[in-house]
Amino acid sequence: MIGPDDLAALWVTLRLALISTLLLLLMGIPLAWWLARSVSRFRPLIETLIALPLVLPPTVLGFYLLIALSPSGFIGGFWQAMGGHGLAFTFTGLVIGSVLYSMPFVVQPLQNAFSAIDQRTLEAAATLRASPLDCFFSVVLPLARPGLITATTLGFAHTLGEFGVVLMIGGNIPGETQVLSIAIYDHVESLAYGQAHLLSAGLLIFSFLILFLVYRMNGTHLLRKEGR
Amino acid sequence: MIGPDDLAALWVTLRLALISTLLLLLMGIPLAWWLARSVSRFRPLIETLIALPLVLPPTVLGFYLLIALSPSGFIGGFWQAMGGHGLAFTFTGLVIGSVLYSMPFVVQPLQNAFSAIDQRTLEAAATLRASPLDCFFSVVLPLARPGLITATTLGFAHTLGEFGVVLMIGGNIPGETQVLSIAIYDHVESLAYGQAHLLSAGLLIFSFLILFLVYRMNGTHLLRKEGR
Amino acid sequence: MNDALSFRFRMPLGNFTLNTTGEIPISGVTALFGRSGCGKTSLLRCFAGLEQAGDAYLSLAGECWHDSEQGFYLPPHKRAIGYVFQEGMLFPHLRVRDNLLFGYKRTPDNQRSGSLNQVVKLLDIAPLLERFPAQLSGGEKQRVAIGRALLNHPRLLLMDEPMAALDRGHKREILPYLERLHGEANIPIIYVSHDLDEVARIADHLLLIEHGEVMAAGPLSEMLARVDLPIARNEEAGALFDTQILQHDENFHLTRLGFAGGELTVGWIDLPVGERVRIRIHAKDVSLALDLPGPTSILNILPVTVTEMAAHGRGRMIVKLDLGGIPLLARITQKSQANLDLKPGMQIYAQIKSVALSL
Amino acid sequence: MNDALSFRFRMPLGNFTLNTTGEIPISGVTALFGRSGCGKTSLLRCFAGLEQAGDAYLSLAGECWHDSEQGFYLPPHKRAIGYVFQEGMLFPHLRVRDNLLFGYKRTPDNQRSGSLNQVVKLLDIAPLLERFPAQLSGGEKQRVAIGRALLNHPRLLLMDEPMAALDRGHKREILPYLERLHGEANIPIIYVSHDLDEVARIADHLLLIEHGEVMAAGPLSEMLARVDLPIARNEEAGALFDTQILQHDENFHLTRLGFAGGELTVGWIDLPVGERVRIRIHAKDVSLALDLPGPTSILNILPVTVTEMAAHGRGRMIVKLDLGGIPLLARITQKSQANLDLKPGMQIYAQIKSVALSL
Amino acid sequence: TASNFSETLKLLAPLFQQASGHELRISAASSGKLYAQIRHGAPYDLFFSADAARPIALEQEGLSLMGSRLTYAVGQLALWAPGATGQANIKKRLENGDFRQLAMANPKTAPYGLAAMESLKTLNLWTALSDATARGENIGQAYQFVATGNADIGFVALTQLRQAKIDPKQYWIIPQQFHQPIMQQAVILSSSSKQQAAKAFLNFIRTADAATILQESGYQLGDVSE
Ligand SMILES: Nc1ncnc2c1ncn2[C@@H]1O[C@H](COP(=O)(O)OP(=O)(O)OP(=O)(O)O)[C@@H](O)[C@H]1O
Ligand SMILES: Nc1ncnc2c1ncn2[C@@H]1O[C@H](COP(=O)(O)OP(=O)(O)OP(=O)(O)O)[C@@H](O)[C@H]1O
Ligand SMILES: [Mg+2]
Ligand SMILES: [Mg+2]
Repeated sequence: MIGPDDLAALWVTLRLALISTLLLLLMGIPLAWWLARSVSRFRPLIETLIALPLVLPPTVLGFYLLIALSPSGFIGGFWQAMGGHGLAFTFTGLVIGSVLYSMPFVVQPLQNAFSAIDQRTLEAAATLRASPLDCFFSVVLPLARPGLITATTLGFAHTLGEFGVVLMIGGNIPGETQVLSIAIYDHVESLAYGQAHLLSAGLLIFSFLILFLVYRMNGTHLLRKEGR
Repeated sequence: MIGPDDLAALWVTLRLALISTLLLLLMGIPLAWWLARSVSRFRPLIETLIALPLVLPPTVLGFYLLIALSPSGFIGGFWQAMGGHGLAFTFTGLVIGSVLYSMPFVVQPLQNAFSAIDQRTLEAAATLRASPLDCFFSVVLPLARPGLITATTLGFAHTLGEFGVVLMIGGNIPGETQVLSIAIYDHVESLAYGQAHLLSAGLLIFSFLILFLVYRMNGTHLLRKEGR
Repeated sequence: MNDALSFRFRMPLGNFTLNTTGEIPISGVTALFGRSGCGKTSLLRCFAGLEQAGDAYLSLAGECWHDSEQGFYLPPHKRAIGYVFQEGMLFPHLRVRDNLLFGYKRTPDNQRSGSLNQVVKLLDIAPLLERFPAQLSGGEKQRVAIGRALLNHPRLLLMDEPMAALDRGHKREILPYLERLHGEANIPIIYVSHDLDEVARIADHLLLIEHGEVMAAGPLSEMLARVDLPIARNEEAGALFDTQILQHDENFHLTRLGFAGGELTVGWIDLPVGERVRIRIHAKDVSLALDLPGPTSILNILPVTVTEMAAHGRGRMIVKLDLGGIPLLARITQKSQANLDLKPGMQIYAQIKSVALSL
Repeated sequence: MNDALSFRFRMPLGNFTLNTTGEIPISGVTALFGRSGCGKTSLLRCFAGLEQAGDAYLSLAGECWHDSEQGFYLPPHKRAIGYVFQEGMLFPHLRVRDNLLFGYKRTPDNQRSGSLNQVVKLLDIAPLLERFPAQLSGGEKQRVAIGRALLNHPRLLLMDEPMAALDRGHKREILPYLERLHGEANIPIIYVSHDLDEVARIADHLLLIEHGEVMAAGPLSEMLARVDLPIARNEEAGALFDTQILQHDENFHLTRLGFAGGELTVGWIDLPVGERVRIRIHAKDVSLALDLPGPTSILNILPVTVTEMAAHGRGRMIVKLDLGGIPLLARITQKSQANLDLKPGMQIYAQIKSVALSL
Repeated sequence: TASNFSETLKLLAPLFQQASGHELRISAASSGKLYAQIRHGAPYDLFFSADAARPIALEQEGLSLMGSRLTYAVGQLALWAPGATGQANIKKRLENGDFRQLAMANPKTAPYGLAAMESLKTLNLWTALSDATARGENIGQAYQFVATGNADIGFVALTQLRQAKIDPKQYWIIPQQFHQPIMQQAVILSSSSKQQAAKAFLNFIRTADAATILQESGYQLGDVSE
């Protein structure tokens, strides 16, 4: 009942979710840190811009992204000038779309977690020979752990379920840009409810297990910190 | 160029976003508080269940919700037994769908913010005659302010942009369940790009202003707390 | 007992177990004294109702606050206590003013006594009212925390090292206020401190804690005069006297005090003649002489009888003296004891430097 | 100067401005002393490089750390300092062991000196190693914070009231270690404390701060002997003596010390004969007599000459005495001064209770 | 109504209102969604599907009024290549693979996609191209792929090209015999409370006025006898 296209879609989905989450964290962590510590007048502006993609329907966002990614568009033009080929209908394009759309879910929890860290704890680390970078990895990130986990799960889950943008800029090409969410959607649209149920159940169980494990681990950590 | 249907959609959207955000906060705040303070074995389970709707494509989630909301479904049946009419294709149904889908964006930032509050600060409030409820409003919520703002903006923005679920369970009925995101989508679909651009721009500017104001206010607050 | 805080707690805290039973008279200041980690904060938390686990019984003046056997537990916010936390615990989102008024606003009108202005003046924090806690120095935070607890109009004041970050100047202003507080408003105060000097100044009652257990308890004067307790070895060991003001010498700024065992001349005490005051004489400030000495700067030289002697490490000893029925302690070296050939029953003179008398 | 920490800071902090210039010798312990809110913590933060705003200059032994005119600023993590924060500031996500080792791990091998075990033993924190900071008592946190700073193998140790939450027992163990630390490893220590007694025990140098400015600075002995400073009014005012151990009396557990002005007998000092030790005599422990007294428990009675007298409030006065060229302070009442008719130049006897000598 | 018909429907609505006095409210979504909604009790009266399969399914499930099903229009597929200068040229480009990206609707979910696939099969190009085509969820997305320049050639609906007033030189109308006819059928739902009005509208669709609009929009007329 599950066809090879479905398996290919699963594979594309996992790759997309992993790569996007990784990129989201790589870009979101420094951005959130800057936002949490900055006193710049531009901070609220940038916070707003990050949250803005959220308010557009994904398909519409996808539509505008499609315009931007096209060879005459803002991003696509730049990409081609850099020697790239097309961006729309490629895996790379998908990643760009997912990252843009999921960014607020990653940046905001991280920013809150970073803001909550007492400046003096970082000063203590500095007096103990930790350079700012060292301090970031040995103090800031561990202290921001709950925020980091929220950011990762929201980013990951949202990329898994993301659909409107991906459908629009991905072009649903099997093995390349067809992700699981689209495959399920196709099954629903073409009245193949049985397959849709099966894939959905699979996705749900898989996600359930991952999320459950993450939350379990996080829980024990919180308890240890609580003290009395 | 903007038709009466568009205005109706705008109105439905605003109502939906406001009501959903309100409900999200009303339900999310106690839930997040419980999750932040509980040592129950069920906590990770519930955290997982809340995040789970995220991983399904919105339309597919909408499809399952449709099944659940229909008179023979789980929620719809209960609703009818309680004397309600239909849920699917009504504004009420939309609200239910939006709330379910946006819940993780509201609960997780709140939960993180609540967890970060030092238990001893609450104890101090208790020794100062504040009942647990009083303490919650006078200490917990103000201290969780950044998390509260993140929860509200993510919840609000996501409801504004939400689309797949709404289209599926709402049925795109003008004046009743057609929201702005669907209206824009329709315009794009029917090649009325001009109208789509106009509505999108309006939505973006409106959201930009709201978000910017919120982030500006939040920013000054953070600065005050920082000290040196 | 009806005029006491009676308690029994048996609570596990990690490896540590609090296992205490006792009674604290509700009139006056009771000091909790003991080494770091002995369980002082834990006991205070039990009084406040912040610890619930384990076996617990607590009643204030006959009114039950906690009885785990009966399943009764009065939550902290209904206890009308004032708690000064060891680590401040100000509300970071509120200005100093609102921190101070937090409990005040929640106190029924008819229970309010002190006013904001009064407390602000006492604690010298007027310039800080509009600041946030993050903008205060360590000692300033501590003073605000004290003020917040005072303005809660407590029936029981629990203070966990409230003066640890304060200089002597501020201490000297706050301590008499606390004394008056328990005196006038009859608010029992339980006071954790490492500083025996501070304890001796304001405490009436002492609870010695060791490894989570009450090792000894009793009126401060008795406890300080006991030569068998570890505090006797302390620099601050000494005797307490309840005296009455007899006369003021305005020329030399001195005050003459009378007590059962005789008279003492001390630095000026700003109270009317006839008032009762309690003074303390450190054992280390008392020297002994066999004969009445010649001209000396020491104003107080009193005839005493040696009653008891206890050597304790490092060549020192504590001599307990009888001063007309009242015990007085002197710390001398073992060599001096040998030189003077001191023995219980001997009639000698105790020389007390008047300025060493502490109020 | 090449063997000093030279500084100049002019920094605004809210309404408050730190405006200090000075030099601190890098050999020994320098105490920062002043009322709550006077700017002690702020100054310490400037030394650590935690404040950057405003006009600043700082150099340690000729090596520049901060010079805002030249635009030079060495960040804290490159300064190799140890900082004990007033409020602990342990890392909440790390166990005590990892808190202690945080700086240790980041120290180049060849700069490491003390070991974890040594510090753990000194601070009596062995049972706490596997706990998280939230599971410690107030004093335990403070001890871990001290240990963490010591294990950073600092070139400069900055301590902000490190002992405020510690009982005398623990203080008595830690203070000598700090003394040895600066003695052996030649690590300069800057020490904020409200407790003049504690300061007098370990400090060599004193910086008096008032309203953000250095009000007076100098060697501790000079500062304590000055009758014009507010500390003279303090209970702890007194004189410092550098002495040498002459002889031990094992019977009575006493030690005889020699100095330029004569000899003193004090409680046993556990150091070999010939060692130099510094002792301190509180002004309040010195009484004066016109004639050599008869048999008394006071072991040290020395002939002195009155050199200076200053009355200060409340009927008291400070008398400065010359003891063979060395200044000694005595606090007496104005009445005693009148009784004895004391005048500069008079030859009298100072009675010092040996047990009141503090090491 | 299926999204791709909603624009035409909007042209028809005022005429129908004038003629009958009934007001039309249009709810547009993909046929698959509408079908799922109808099965779960959507309060619609008429269902204009973009295919025949779903109306037939509804009829079999007894959710539509027996005998109400009719083919209201037959869609026409076109291959659009912006910038092209003639139909022959466009066909050649397709056969030679002279394009970067070909767009079409998803054959699984959209009737136009199915028709595009069948046409490619007819031209013996399907095996070569099937993995390289960008597929829109529906014909609307296929159009957007081309319109935004991300695909330089694509199968779209003639109605869209007409509506956007695209120069006829830029597209090639695919001959009807290349694929099964794109029968767009409508049914009256049995749950409808306004069946009279619904019938009136289906009758209106067959009038000459309506037929003109349908043809101008790019549809062929349905085989009324069916
Ligand atoms: N962020 C700030 N905003 C405004 N004023 C501040 C700020 N931080 C400190 N101050 C003020 O600066 C002064 C000096 O503070 P500092 O912490 O150096 O005092 P301190 O001498 O260490 O006092 P304590 O003994 O109470 O710890 C205080 O009066 C304090 O109120
Ligand atoms: N959450 C916890 N887990 C394990 N042990 C704990 C916990 N909290 C406190 N303890 C231990 O309980 C003992 C008593 O702690 P408490 O805070 O009552 O001490 P204290 O007498 O107030 O000490 P201090 O004078 O240092 O503040 C300490 O040995 C401490 O290590
Ligand atoms: Mg404690
Ligand atoms: Mg300070």
